[in-house]
Amino acid sequence: MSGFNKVVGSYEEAMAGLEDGMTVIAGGFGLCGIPEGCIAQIKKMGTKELTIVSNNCGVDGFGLGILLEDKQIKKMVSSYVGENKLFEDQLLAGELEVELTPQGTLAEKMRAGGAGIPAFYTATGYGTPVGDGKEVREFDGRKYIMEEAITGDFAIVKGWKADTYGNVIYRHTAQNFNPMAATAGKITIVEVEEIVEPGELDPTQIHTPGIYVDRLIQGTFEKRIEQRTVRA
Amino acid sequence: MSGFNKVVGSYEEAMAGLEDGMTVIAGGFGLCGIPEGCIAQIKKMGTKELTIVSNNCGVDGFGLGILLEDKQIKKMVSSYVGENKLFEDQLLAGELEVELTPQGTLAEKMRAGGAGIPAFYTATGYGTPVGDGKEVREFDGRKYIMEEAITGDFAIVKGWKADTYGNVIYRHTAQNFNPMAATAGKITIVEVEEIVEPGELDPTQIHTPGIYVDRLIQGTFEKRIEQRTVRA
Amino acid sequence: MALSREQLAMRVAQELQDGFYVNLGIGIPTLVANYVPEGMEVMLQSENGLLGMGPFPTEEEVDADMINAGKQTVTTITGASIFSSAESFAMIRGGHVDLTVLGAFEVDVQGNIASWMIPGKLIKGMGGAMDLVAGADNIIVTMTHADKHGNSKLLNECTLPLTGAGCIKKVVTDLAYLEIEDGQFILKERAPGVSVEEIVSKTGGKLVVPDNVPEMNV
Amino acid sequence: MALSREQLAMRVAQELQDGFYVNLGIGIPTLVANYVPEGMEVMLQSENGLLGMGPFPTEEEVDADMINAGKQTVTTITGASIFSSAESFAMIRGGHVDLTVLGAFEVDVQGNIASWMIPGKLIKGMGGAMDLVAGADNIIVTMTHADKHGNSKLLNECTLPLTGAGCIKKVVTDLAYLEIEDGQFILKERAPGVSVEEIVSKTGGKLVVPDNVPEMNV
Repeated sequence: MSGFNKVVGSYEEAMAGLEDGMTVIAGGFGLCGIPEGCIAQIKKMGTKELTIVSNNCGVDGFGLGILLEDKQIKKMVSSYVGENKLFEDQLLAGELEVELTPQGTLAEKMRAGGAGIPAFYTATGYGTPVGDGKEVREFDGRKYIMEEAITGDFAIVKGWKADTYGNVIYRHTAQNFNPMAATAGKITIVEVEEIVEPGELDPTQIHTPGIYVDRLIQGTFEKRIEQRTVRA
Repeated sequence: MSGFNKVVGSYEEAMAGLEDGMTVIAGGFGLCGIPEGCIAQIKKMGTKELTIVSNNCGVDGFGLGILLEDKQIKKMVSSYVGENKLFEDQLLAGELEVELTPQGTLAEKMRAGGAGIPAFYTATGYGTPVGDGKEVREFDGRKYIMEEAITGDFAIVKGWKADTYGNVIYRHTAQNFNPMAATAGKITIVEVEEIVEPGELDPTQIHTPGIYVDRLIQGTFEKRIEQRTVRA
Repeated sequence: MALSREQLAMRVAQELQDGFYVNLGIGIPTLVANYVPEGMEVMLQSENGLLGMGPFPTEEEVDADMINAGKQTVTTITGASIFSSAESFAMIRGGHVDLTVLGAFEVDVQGNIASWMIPGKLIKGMGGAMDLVAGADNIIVTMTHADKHGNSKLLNECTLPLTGAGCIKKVVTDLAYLEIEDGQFILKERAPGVSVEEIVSKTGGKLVVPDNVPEMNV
Repeated sequence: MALSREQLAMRVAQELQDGFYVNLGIGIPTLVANYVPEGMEVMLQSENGLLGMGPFPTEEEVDADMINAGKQTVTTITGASIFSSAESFAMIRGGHVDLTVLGAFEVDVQGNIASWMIPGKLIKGMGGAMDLVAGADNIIVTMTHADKHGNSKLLNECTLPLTGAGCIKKVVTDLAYLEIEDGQFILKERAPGVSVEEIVSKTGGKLVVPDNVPEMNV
């Protein structure tokens, strides 16, 4: 019996079961803290008609952007897109659907999906195109719109360190959307820079408890920088 | 200018502004991780007609239970009460109102209050007395009830360590309701066992960022144990 | 013979699977932890905010800051994680706990459960029970088949205020293991030495008795 | 003379207070960080999940895992905290940020703001802007008073799709500082050397001009 050991030996195994038409929730913000290996594996598998829920869609040739090359993405749910020419082309050609969602609402929709909250109210987007067609409700004299949770068939997540039980910690701002993504997948895959033994991480300092993690893999990461800004 | 230094020198200063009829959200679970000093100060101040939002109401002579002695509490919002005789007496005498709220819903109501989410849906309590009078709504074929957020005039919180900026970490399961309580007070007071300098806590390991904290005080804690269970 | 508390826990423990995250309620459910099959690993969730609960501490290990949902002092196992109650109930409500075991006053053929409130008696509150029954797909209720007055606790319709509606599918009593399906109890196993007739006579709700009702293995 | 970008930032910086947690948008708002008054401490929130943003890193300090909401490499100041985007927007949505500064295409007398979408142009998305305007009590919009064609950006009703409804109370443009109250702009200050007449002629929305409109101090 393997108990709580979530470690798998290959990305093939990590992404096994992904099928055409599925929804994949991806952690990451811009190119920071993105599950590079899982994305590469999806490209390799050639899975099509995917709905991808991620704050951004990478850039040309890196991150989720590589899934555009073979038109694997049917729909993106994001707060900010279009850092890549290919995205723009496919969008304008009607080959790609985009559901723009405010960043905080997107984060909360993922959290809600993982937390058994089917819907919540937020003032964000009220009176804007985002609120069109959504229920409006007043609380304490202010108007809010109802937003529904998001869950995915798969969630792909980039951590820093994890123990073999799938307890994960994130590094710096590479945390971003990853903890919520991890909770919202029917199958959650976490790739990390280092796998350690249970007991090596402080129990009170774990960002994602192993209960959310189905498969864990150690990867190597390019960590491309989108906007390298330095001071003298 | 004092910048982000949240440290106050006395519990008088910490609880300044608390008035009769206010709502106080208190962290803690049972007697674990309770803001002992703030509670003692409320007793000392003699503030009346308080609504207290806390998972439990302490025991006779300790924790929130001491606020019953002078009938300072008008209403408790809790998931489990009655570990104290005085509570029972006042409840049966109609001197105390209780709003029983499922534990997870209570935690989520506090979080929502701090996070600008006025209401959310949960399956918890549907079809039970908790759902009476609440809106029922179906999502994906399942029924949920709408629950509204809770905020307080004050939140009183027990941390382990904090830096002077009010960045807090909790110890073991003394975390419990404290992080959510900290977000949901108009004025949030945190008492801790140790105050350290900014920079001494790892930025990625802070449970409650200082933005939620208005006043910080170092206390001493009895930490009474409710159920001492040991093995040979 | 009716099962003892320990035997009830043993029978429930047979529903465990390797790698399960499990929440055990107070009372008999807690005893289940003592009967995890050899070589199998399960991790206990405590709803105050702990995944990976260990045994009670030794005198030296007792720590007021380390308690379980029953407010008892506990320890953690290697690989545990500790978090806020909001995170804990996100786990529970979100259906991430593999198995929840809890007691009840009554269960009915619709899968309703009543476990927290007896009108006329002082109400202490539901604690996390409503979240647990609403959140879990896989719940086992363990209780005596009848109350001390001999009244069945397995009914066509709960008489007490509910803890959750339509969420119970499995019940282990001191007399039988039953499943709930299509508005009826299905008798799956008898306690050793307990007759089908006795179970039938003590079951208030609609009961289906298959041709063959094996004895439990406890 | 119309204010320069730097002067706009300087004027906005006068709204800072000691101990403020501040979220600065991309562009001119970012420059505000350069004009924090001597001896005053403010802490910058970056909505991807950072409170206590520091300056850009040195070449040696550059770290791909440490970026701001503009995806630029940054550093942290002493006493910073780093958290998830859900926590970050809980802060923002919950009204815990003391001041938010952002740019806009248009603002109107109802406090509506349009800043993210121009129909006919490719839409990139709102990012965190809708959350920021909905969450903050205290928002300053900073922008040019008119667009490059000379059309006023201060209107009776925004023509572009909104970012937020009824949430803006303060606007700093290159010509003036205005407040929004009861469905009208109130001219509070003029840029040095800019006449009230010029401001009136370039303001599309209903404008109240008090008897005395002092010059800004920049």
